[in-house]
Amino acid sequence: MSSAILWAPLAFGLLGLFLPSRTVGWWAVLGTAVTLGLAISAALGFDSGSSALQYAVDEPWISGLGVDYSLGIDGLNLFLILLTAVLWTGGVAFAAFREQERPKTFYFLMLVAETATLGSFLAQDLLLFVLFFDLMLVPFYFLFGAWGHDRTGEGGLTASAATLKMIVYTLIGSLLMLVAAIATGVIAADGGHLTFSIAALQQRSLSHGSQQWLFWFFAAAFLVKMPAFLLHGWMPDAYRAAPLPALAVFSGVLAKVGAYGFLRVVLPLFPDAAVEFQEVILLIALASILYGSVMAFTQTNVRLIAGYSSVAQLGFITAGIFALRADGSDGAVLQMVNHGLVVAPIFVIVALLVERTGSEDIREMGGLALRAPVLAALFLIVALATLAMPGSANFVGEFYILNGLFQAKIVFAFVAIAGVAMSAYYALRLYQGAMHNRAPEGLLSREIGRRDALVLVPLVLCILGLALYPQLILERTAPKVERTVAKVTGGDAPEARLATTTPPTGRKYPYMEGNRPVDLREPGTP
Amino acid sequence: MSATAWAWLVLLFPLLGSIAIALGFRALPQKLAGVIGTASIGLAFACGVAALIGLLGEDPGARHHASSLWDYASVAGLDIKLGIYLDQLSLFMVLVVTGVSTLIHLYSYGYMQSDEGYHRFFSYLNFFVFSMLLLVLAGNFVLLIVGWAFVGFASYALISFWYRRETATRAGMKAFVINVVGDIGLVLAAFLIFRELGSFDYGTVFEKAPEVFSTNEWTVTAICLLLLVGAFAKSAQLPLHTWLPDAMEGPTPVSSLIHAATMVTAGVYLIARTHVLFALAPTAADISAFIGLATLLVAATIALVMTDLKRAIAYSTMSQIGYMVVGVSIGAYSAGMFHLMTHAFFKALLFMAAGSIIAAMANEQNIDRMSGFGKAMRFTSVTMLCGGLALAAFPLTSGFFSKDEILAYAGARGGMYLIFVVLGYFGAFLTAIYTFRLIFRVLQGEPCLEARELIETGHVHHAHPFNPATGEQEDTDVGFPGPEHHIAESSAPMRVAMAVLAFGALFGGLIQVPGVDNVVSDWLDPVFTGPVLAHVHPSIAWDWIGLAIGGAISLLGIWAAHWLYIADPEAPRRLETRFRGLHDFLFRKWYFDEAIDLLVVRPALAVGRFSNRVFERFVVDGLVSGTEGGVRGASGVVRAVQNGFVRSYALLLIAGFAGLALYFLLSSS
Amino acid sequence: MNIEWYIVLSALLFATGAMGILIRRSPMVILLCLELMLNAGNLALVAFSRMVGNGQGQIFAVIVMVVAACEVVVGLGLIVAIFRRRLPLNVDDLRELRG
Amino acid sequence: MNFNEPQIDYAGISPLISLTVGLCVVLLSAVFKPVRRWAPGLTLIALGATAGLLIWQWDDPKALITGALKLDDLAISISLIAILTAGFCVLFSIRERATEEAGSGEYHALLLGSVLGMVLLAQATNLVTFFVALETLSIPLYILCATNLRREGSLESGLKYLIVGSIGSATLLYGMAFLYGGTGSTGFAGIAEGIARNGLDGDPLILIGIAMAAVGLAFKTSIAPFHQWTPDVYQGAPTPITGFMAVATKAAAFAVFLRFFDVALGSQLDTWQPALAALAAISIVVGNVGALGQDSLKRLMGWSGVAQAGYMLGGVVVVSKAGVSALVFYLAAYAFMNLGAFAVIVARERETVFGDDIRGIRGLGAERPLLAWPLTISMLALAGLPATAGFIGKLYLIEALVEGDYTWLAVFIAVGTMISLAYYLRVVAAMWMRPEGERATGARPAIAGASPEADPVDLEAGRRWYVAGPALIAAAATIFFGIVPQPLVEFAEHAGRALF
Repeated sequence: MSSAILWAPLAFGLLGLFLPSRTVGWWAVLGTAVTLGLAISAALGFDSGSSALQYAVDEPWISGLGVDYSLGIDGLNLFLILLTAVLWTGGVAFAAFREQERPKTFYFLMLVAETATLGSFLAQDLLLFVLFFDLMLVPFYFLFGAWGHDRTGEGGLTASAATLKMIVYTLIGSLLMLVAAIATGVIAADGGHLTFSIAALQQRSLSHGSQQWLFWFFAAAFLVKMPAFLLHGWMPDAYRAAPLPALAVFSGVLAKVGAYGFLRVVLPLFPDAAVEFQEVILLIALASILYGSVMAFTQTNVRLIAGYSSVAQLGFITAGIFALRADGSDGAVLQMVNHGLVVAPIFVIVALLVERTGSEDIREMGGLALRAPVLAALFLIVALATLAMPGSANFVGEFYILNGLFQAKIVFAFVAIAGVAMSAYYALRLYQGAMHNRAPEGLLSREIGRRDALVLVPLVLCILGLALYPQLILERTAPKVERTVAKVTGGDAPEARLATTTPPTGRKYPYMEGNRPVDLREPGTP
Repeated sequence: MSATAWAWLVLLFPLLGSIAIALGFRALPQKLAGVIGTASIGLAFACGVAALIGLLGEDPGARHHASSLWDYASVAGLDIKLGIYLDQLSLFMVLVVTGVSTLIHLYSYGYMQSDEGYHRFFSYLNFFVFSMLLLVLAGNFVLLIVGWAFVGFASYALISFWYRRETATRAGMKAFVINVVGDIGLVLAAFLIFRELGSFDYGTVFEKAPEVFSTNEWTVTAICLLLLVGAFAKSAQLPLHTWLPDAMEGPTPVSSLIHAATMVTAGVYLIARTHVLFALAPTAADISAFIGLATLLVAATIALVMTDLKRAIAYSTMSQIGYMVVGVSIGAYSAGMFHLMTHAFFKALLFMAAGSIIAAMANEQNIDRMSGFGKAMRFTSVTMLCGGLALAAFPLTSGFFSKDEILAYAGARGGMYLIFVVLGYFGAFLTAIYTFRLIFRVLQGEPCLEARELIETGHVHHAHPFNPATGEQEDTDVGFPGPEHHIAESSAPMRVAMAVLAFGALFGGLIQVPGVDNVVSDWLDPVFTGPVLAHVHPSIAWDWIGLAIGGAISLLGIWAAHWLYIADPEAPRRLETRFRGLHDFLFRKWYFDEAIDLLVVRPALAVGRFSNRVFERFVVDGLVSGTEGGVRGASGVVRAVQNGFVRSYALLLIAGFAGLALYFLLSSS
Repeated sequence: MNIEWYIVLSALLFATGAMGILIRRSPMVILLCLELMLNAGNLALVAFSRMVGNGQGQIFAVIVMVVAACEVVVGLGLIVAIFRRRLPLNVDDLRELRG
Repeated sequence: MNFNEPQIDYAGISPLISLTVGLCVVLLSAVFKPVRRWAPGLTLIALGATAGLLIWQWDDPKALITGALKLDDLAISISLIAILTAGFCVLFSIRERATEEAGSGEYHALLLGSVLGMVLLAQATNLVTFFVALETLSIPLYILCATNLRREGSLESGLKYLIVGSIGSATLLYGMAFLYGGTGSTGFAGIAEGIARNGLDGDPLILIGIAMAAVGLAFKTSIAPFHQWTPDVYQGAPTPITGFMAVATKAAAFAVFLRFFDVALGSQLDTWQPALAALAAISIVVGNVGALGQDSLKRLMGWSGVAQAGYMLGGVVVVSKAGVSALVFYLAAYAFMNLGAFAVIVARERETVFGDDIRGIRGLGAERPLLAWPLTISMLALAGLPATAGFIGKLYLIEALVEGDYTWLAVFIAVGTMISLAYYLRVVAAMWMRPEGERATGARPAIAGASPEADPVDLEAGRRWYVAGPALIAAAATIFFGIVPQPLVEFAEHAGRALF
């Protein structure tokens, strides 16, 4: 099953190369749809109660190097895989409704990208993970560079320069991660049987010293990918260069891989380091939240508003993970899905706005709602979800994250929550700027087309559905997440355990069932 | 059918109405949309009554039920269910909200008829009622926050309903952001509650709180203060009130429903709802009481000089909510709720009357341009008078009883609470003045242009309307009453609604007359059994003395207004010139907007500009270009050494060898 | 007379060759200097083979001579070709390829 | 008088024989006009035969010629890589004007000679054979570089290579002399044993010997700071030869590098190991920064070659089986990546008037996907991106380094790779992304036509089987071994077992 999900897009992509250019777009849509179908069937067959790995595949791949081809689905990645499948279907369909130059190559790359992304979610072998993690970049390098927009006119970079900046920037992290990954395996094996299977590595504990530098090598990769504060230098140029269908899936999913990596790799393998550097990462996360928000409400380019807002959102997710509490991480996983589900529609909408106004500058838009009420309504829903309106699943995510943070490190929570207010401002500003007020001269708005609605409405329905029943995700992710976190707090991590069990004031009430680390330990860990 | 089932239906109907109208905004004929909108709220009211009957059948002590549909988000020890909590308090609110809403929907049905955004309006309005009911019925703090934010959004959507008005959109944004600040307060409070009590559920929390917290312990005080942030943002108490006057940009029914009758009183409800906690944190309660008092006075003074009809009424709303906040904070819970109800009646009514006049003035809201509508619009002016009397606490009107009950209670508590009595009566005096200032200036005097036209032709027909704030022409095709404006006189539904409310405003107070009957407190008191304060009861005698004083003061105020605006029309001018400074100070609303702009908005934008222009460019990009420059430099060096002279290559080779040999010799020896 | 002298001599030869390559511009002379360096190696080999007392060094030396010869041949060939192209016979002028 | 005839393992030396015979035949073919055109074919046959014979010897190590040569799996695998490269080179050389300049027969004979040298070098376990093989490898190359007599650059590169190269070999020779003097033996084993016997640890004589030997080898493998000939010679030489040199020379030189240091000087480990590691780091940095902003693709490949050599040296530094295997694997992958790239360069050289200038490949992606893809894949592979053999190769090397406690060198490789992206992707961008300035076109301006240096434009060059074929094969192999590396890994591990 996992293999089918993983390779379906690539297979379709390859076959697509031999089809006539007119049909290849629809073929690609079919491919993504099939993948989505597979993913959904996997989700239906998913045993929500257990934290165990399901649909596991494990074959030796390069026995000489101890690399295995091992995939699997569990609470951490189930919904991220679904998200990937959904967004890709939407993005590719959106692209298929429009003329693309060199369509064959375009869709081929899109599908390769999907396989790579799914791979990095599915991979259960450290090196396999790294491989897919790096591979994700390659197709997007071409998509952004060859189908992107040159911004030299606006004092920006050419598409190729922007995308070069992006790939070098992100590979800095991932190459260090490659070294670190290998080192992890070698050190853990220490002369014994060399393996990179994450599950196996969890059993072998690493020395504190090696954990420290390995932690940072991995963190570098993930923080750049998100991107986090100070490491986001590639984002503005890349986002302005990117073609919107590709950008929708890019910012919808790829950013999450970084956060996912923390949960999948860093917490289980370097628990001590995670505890030791908790504050540092939290500081970075806070900086991302505040800085991203502040930037978001001073930008005038709609892409960048969305871009910086995701910086802030990813800050929240990171903060949630490094609260090192079950609820924080639960919220983080939920929020990854939510953010993917809102940011992709945002970019679709941005594309529609640009088609209508011929500009990406919020100041040159306005008053579109009059002729496009439906578009306006959809946009409004997405915008409200973006600002984590209570009642949306995003709110639940943020609520869990902030609660975790509040109980673990109260000061950080107070700072972080300032970001919420700012998000309200920039999200509404984006909506109002486009939809309300007087329309600029000669701007003719028109209603969203049926076919675009076909892309947008399902995404919005997903948002609404989750808003009604976020438990759907929470209850499936919780078991695995709690186990992952317990690995950290259950280990030699006094302060973190303090954070998850009874609060300092020492009340006479039992606090959280989820918080008795002892029962949640991986079986067989000391 | 059980009471909770009816409660769920109360929630269901407005939601369905909203969705139905929204989806059918193209298909539904305009009238039908209005009917659906009004009917759904009517049904909600009916269900509310059904629930009431259900509860009446039970023993007063046991009239509280929790019911939940499904786990909303409960893992990792957080217990967040999609659940409601029905008791006398929430049901009381439900009835007030649905009742008033039904009438206002009816009013809107007529008032908005010539508006292009008719469907959108009713969809929003229904959604608002749904949110308000969710807020009221919520069974845990998370759902409360959800409802809290939903009403905030609804108010945003309706304030910027005429979204081509820059002023309207800006006001909407302001309202929304300030309300989000309030939400944050609530969220933090919820976290703290969860940290201490391990639950978000009302039942659990209120049951555990007394056992866990000792009185005035910092945690519970902190919780209450955080709750107050939320309450004050929503109820426009100082210093988070600035959004309310601007909110008058919205259509008048909105002002009447959201910004007078229901939403803005949510803060009062919140304090009453969490009275258990406030009882444990008297300090916080007192702080809230004093802020209420301050708001009451500040707002009243501003209302004295406002020339914008709706803004003036808005400030009076602030001031009246001040009374309620004082009430629920000092422990006069049922009195506060009672005032909430009566206020809902007469304030909604006042707005409706104002709306009718503003319609006649083609959205001109400046009272300097209004006069003599008394003759022109009989019905309107009569109803407005009823509302005004109630607001000014004219003896035997609803406001008369409810307001004085609060003050009497304060008096009964004695001690420092006497301050509330004194200043409360002073506030009442101001109230009477500004209320009748409006009434006299609008209804009396030489009929203005529009008034005369009404008298002569009997209907109003205007040229293209324009925005008084910016002077630009209104964009009637986004939904803005075009030439056809609707005034009470010309529209039956509006008249019905106003008549009913007028009745309520005049006689609503009679359900709670000291010594005669006390329906409200009988109904509500079981809820407030917990805290000691609830048992402080002013004696009947004190009550009547208070009432007498109140009546006298209100008459005094009305007389003063008469002297100022009828007897000696030049007097205001004189006073204004005499106390120029004071007048400007009040007219500029105590400079609150400017202060907030200076302290919050500008710094935030400055930071944004800094990070955009300086930080991003020099630090973030500097990081990149710095490394890039370094590498390029190195490349330059390497390529300079690669100079093409074969002999220099040889030299480097030999040098390299020498270096290597040297290293070997040194390292080995 | 002991081995050091031979080594010193060969070292001098080697250094001379290297120096020559560094200071002379004519390809011819440079080729000669290369010969010097190789022969320094040869001298060392022969001397050592005497010292060690096995023939390997001498065999090596003989082979090196052959190799040296080949190199010179190739070198001269190139010089001729360059001369044919009317290019200056000066290594410093051969720097079209650089950077 | 009795003559005890020497034990000659004909099977063992059969590859050498076949190459030598092939060489003579090809050379003679130049003499007889009618068969002159057969030279490439004959060369290919010779190479094929040799390859066959080598594979026949696979997995049965034997010492030849009284231990002067050792035909083990390391030797065989390296030889095979060299022969493969030579084969590609022959194909590229068809219609190459250098071939006509020098005469097809001579050209191919020289090529075979060089290959012979490589095969020898890969087996050399004795200073004498080592030196001889090295020269047999180099001297034909000096000539081949200069074969494009009409091009000044070609001559220049030939002469430079000759001069600097000879200095290199002279230094090497001198170092060998010292080692011989110190240990009294020319056999690697003998040297090792001699060092142990005479207790020569840290003896200046030996140390200088090692230093000189290291320089000589570093020179051949173009390790900085002995790399300077590389960019110039690569740019000047005829492109097929450049491709050949880039891969085969490195392979052979690294083979003997391994034998010489890991076997003969194994005991001196702690002396030379850090030094070589430092050299590796230096050449990673130098090579990568040098390649930035180069417009001549061949020159760019030269610089990148320096960097890649730095990576590979890591395999020598960690004296371990994993190191050897990683090195061999990387060399094999490197062969495919480079050949793919050079095939395209050859094609564009002949199709456009820009020669090997990067302008020559602008907009290739849209016009000639079949040419663009191989070059793209090669570049991505050289940059070490996943799903290519290059990634696995780097992974292998890094694993070896980490196991050998040289993690810092691994980090260097990572950093170097990052820099390398800047120039590898510049090539890719030129092909696929918006071409700024004019497109590369076959139609040549009149002026260019006048210049004697401009080669005749052959618009079909990129479609001819002997260019397109190799390009696609190389690209396919690069991808294939990136996804199914197992066979190549086993191949490399055999080689590893030969030494440890």
